[in-house]
Amino acid sequence: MTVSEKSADNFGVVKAEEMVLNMGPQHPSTHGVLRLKIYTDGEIVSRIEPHLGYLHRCFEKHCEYLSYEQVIPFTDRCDYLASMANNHIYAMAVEKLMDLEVTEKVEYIRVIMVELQRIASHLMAIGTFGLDVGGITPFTYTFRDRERILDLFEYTCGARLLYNYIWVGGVSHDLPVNFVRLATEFLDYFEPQIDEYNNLLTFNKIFIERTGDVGVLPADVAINYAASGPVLRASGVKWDLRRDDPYSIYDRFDFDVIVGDGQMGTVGDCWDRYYVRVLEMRESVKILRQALAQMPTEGDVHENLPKKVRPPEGSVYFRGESPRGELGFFIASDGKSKPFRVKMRSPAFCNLSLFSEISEGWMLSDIVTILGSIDIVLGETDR
Amino acid sequence: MSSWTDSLVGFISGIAWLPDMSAGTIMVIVAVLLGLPVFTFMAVNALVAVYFERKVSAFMQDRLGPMEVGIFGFKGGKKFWGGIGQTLADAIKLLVKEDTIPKDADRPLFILGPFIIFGAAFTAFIGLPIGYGLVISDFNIGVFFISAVSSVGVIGVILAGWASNNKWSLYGAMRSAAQIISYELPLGMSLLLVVMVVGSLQFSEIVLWQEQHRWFIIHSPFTVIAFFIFMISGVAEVNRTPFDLPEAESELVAGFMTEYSGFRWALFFLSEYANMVIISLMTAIVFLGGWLSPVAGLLDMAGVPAGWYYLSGPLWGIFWIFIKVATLIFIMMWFRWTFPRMRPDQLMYTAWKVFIPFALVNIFLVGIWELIFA
Amino acid sequence: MELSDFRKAISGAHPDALAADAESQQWLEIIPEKWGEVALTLRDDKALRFDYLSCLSGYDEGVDGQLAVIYNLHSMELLQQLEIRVKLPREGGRVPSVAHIWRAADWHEREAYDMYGMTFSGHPDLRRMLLPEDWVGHPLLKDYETPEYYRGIEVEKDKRGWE
Amino acid sequence: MAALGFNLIAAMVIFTAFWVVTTSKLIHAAVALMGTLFGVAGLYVYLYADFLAATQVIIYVGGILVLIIFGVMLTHRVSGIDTLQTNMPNRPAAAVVVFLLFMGLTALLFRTPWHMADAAPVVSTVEIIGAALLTRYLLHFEVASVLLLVALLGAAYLARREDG
Repeated sequence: MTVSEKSADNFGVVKAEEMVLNMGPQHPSTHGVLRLKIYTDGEIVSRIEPHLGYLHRCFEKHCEYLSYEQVIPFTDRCDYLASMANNHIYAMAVEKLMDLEVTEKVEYIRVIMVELQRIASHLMAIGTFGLDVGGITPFTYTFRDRERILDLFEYTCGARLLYNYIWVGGVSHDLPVNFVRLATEFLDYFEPQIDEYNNLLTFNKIFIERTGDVGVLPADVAINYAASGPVLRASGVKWDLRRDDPYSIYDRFDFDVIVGDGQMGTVGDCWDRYYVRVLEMRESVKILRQALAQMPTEGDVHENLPKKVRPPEGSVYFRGESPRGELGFFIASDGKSKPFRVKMRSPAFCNLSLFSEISEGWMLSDIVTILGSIDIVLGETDR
Repeated sequence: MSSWTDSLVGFISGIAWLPDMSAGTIMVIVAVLLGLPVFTFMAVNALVAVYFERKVSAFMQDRLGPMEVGIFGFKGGKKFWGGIGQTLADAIKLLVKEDTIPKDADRPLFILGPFIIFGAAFTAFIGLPIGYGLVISDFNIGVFFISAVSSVGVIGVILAGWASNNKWSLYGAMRSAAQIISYELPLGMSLLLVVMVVGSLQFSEIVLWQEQHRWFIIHSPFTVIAFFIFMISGVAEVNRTPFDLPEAESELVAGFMTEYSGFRWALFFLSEYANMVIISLMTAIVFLGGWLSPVAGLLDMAGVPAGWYYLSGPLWGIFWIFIKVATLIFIMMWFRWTFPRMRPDQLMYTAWKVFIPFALVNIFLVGIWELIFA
Repeated sequence: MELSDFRKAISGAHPDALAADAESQQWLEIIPEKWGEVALTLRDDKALRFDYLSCLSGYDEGVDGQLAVIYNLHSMELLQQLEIRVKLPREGGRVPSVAHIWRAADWHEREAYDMYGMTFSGHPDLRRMLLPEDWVGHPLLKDYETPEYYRGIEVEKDKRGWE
Repeated sequence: MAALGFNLIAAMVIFTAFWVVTTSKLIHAAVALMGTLFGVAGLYVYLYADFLAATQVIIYVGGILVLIIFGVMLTHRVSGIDTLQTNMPNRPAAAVVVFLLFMGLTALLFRTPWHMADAAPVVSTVEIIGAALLTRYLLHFEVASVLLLVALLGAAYLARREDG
């Protein structure tokens, strides 16, 4: 190579080179072990390629070797921030396959647990979202309150994160004494706290500048990508499986479905996705108050537990609203004691698939914001 | 105006039993004698400020902060003083930690980077007074000197980021360069307005003017704006939240210091806290009356005879200036623990489209104000 | 609309798309060659409007059976649901990709390919989704044998407490 | 001792300047340039031109050098630290120019009548510089500012041209 060729190599094409950044698998803001291959032009991101699978634990293969009840602890570990919801929906899917009814009290206990779990999960989501845009204090605030919910769970079933609480046909323990009082106390304490988060983070000018109008997800794109949960609702689609496809006893409660209204920018921006979660916590509190008031005190939670979980041949696709969106279980049975096929339709998996679509053209800082607003749990996307 | 350098030079050349020395030799001795306390001050400042920051953040976040490590058996219990030895332990840890240099890093520049940053912060202390004559050297271009010296630090940041051969570091370095250059302008312009009124670049002159007239923050409505511009730009200059983009941990891992460890990392840390003190000292001197007592001024206004209070002597001066500095540093910490971080383009927008036009108009308006009222 | 109505609607638009399936089944079986067209009809037909692909699962009927892809569709407009199955042979099975119709199918199809090895023709970027790119075999097949080694590391076969 | 300090600074200026032109890494050249600029600032201090020295640091080190390093970083691949010296083909021409320049400067050095200051140095140079800039050299000062404005506009035009 001659000198002039070399210099042409160096100076011939004076053009900003595309830089490839490897964000993750170990990075503070990928919420786990997600690897993003980011093609950048300066600070502007031109393309993103997510690489999944760093937390793949063969959930679906394991299910083929386990009996139906043994799968429940594995569902815990999928979305480990909303284990109750996973338990609940899996148990209901198997119950539907078996045509099994559960008692009224069990239904109420399940709804109470799942709604508490929804609050806990949303607290985590908004706290870490604050962390993603650079505010550290909201995170500690939300964790302080999430801790109290975990205390309630611990009081109920002994576990704080992975509960294995909701079983096929019932729940593992009855509610402990005083649970209703403690839960009510928590709700009374918690509701004013939401205003505190709003003061600290939601209506902060810098926060609005960082999240409003950023990463806008139009409703049709959201539906085409099968987005669900707060991500879909923030785009203005009034769709909540608890109301629109009621399962369990959700049709007995009075609550609103929160949709994004573009208060701080465009409908479907990061701020909307964040704020939908904040308001949903209020709705969960509403449901919880009704459920705690209506719940029958008498009854055995183990009454309907089947001796042996052996559903008849057939298959079922059952879906429910986990904190992250539509969590579905496709279960096929061949009449034996182990499921023939379990497929978990995880909401975060679908929500993450639209991430590169809405984040192209934004700056590197916004990538972190958008990823945080989608609120993924890698245990669930990778299974 | 006397300074520590002048007095020490006078003192050393006055000692009879010493052999005759040239002025240069004496200057070297004096430089060492004065440099050591500055270095000690920076180190101690970082220790105290880090502890303070942890406790402040813990207080704001409804938790306790460091509680376990004590000094000489004193742990402080569950009070504010709990875990008093934590930062000392951290400092020792940093000093004995393995110092890694990445294989593909540009070794000389990688080593040089933190020293440039530290050197810039260190040198700035030469010109900063904490009282009448309580200064290492009272330059007649003091304000200008500090601006000049602090503009050098950015080179260290860029070098550190570039030499690490890490893309996150490079991003941090580029952001930092753009940020610091941008915010130097509003910072300088806000100072300019004070310089214009006083007619001197000397810190002691500026304080003297404030003693004879009034503090600059209440000089005119425009200086209030200038104070805020200066304060916020100062926060941006020292790379603290909401302007901590060069080291944004949620985006760039740790920005330009990602690859650093041990002592070199500690140098970054020392400089960051030293820079906080420098900016706060400058703000206090230029806008908040330096070592002047706020109480004395208030009592004066209330008509209390001067003999009734003893709150404005030289020692009180040191007390007052440190109270002001501590308050300003606390405000910076307050920012950090409550605000989210800005985005690079918003940062540039704030500097170029908000602060600089305001600062320019400010200079003009203060000029008119002076023409009318002075 | 009921399942029988869906069946009528599809057989009206695409006469030979439906595989012969029993009336008792809760799903419609489409033959693979026709699936691309049927999917378009399902999304665009005024009476169907299945705009939301809830779930896409790969499925293996067993060593003697066939592979299948199961689509759980949902319509946001008309609030109706439908399950579609497309069966294909175990070896060299091909099924048209629907990633351009429902973008949600993109990752799901990659996952199904990853786990079952069927090819989705027309998929923009058919790579492994969850497993490493150099993994051998498709683990959710019923005749899958766990490899002895992966990159020279022994794969653990200890199944105590499992069976 | 004063002479020793001066000699040290002068040596630093020459050494770093030499480094600037001989190193094959652009970024090292930029860092060496920092040493040169600092050294020159130090020489100004010896001339009792403290304001000028601070200006030298704030403008050349804090401004122009940062931009140079910035430019080097932006136009080159990050992965490769080594950058290539590209002015090799111009060596003979450069040698002629450098020789002529050297001769000219040497001639200048010997022809200048150097004065030793006999009066005490001026305490504050700020006022003198300010007054000179706004009276005697006002035209030059204004022309320079117009030039800078034109440069600024040109840069903005070049930067925005791609957007159309």
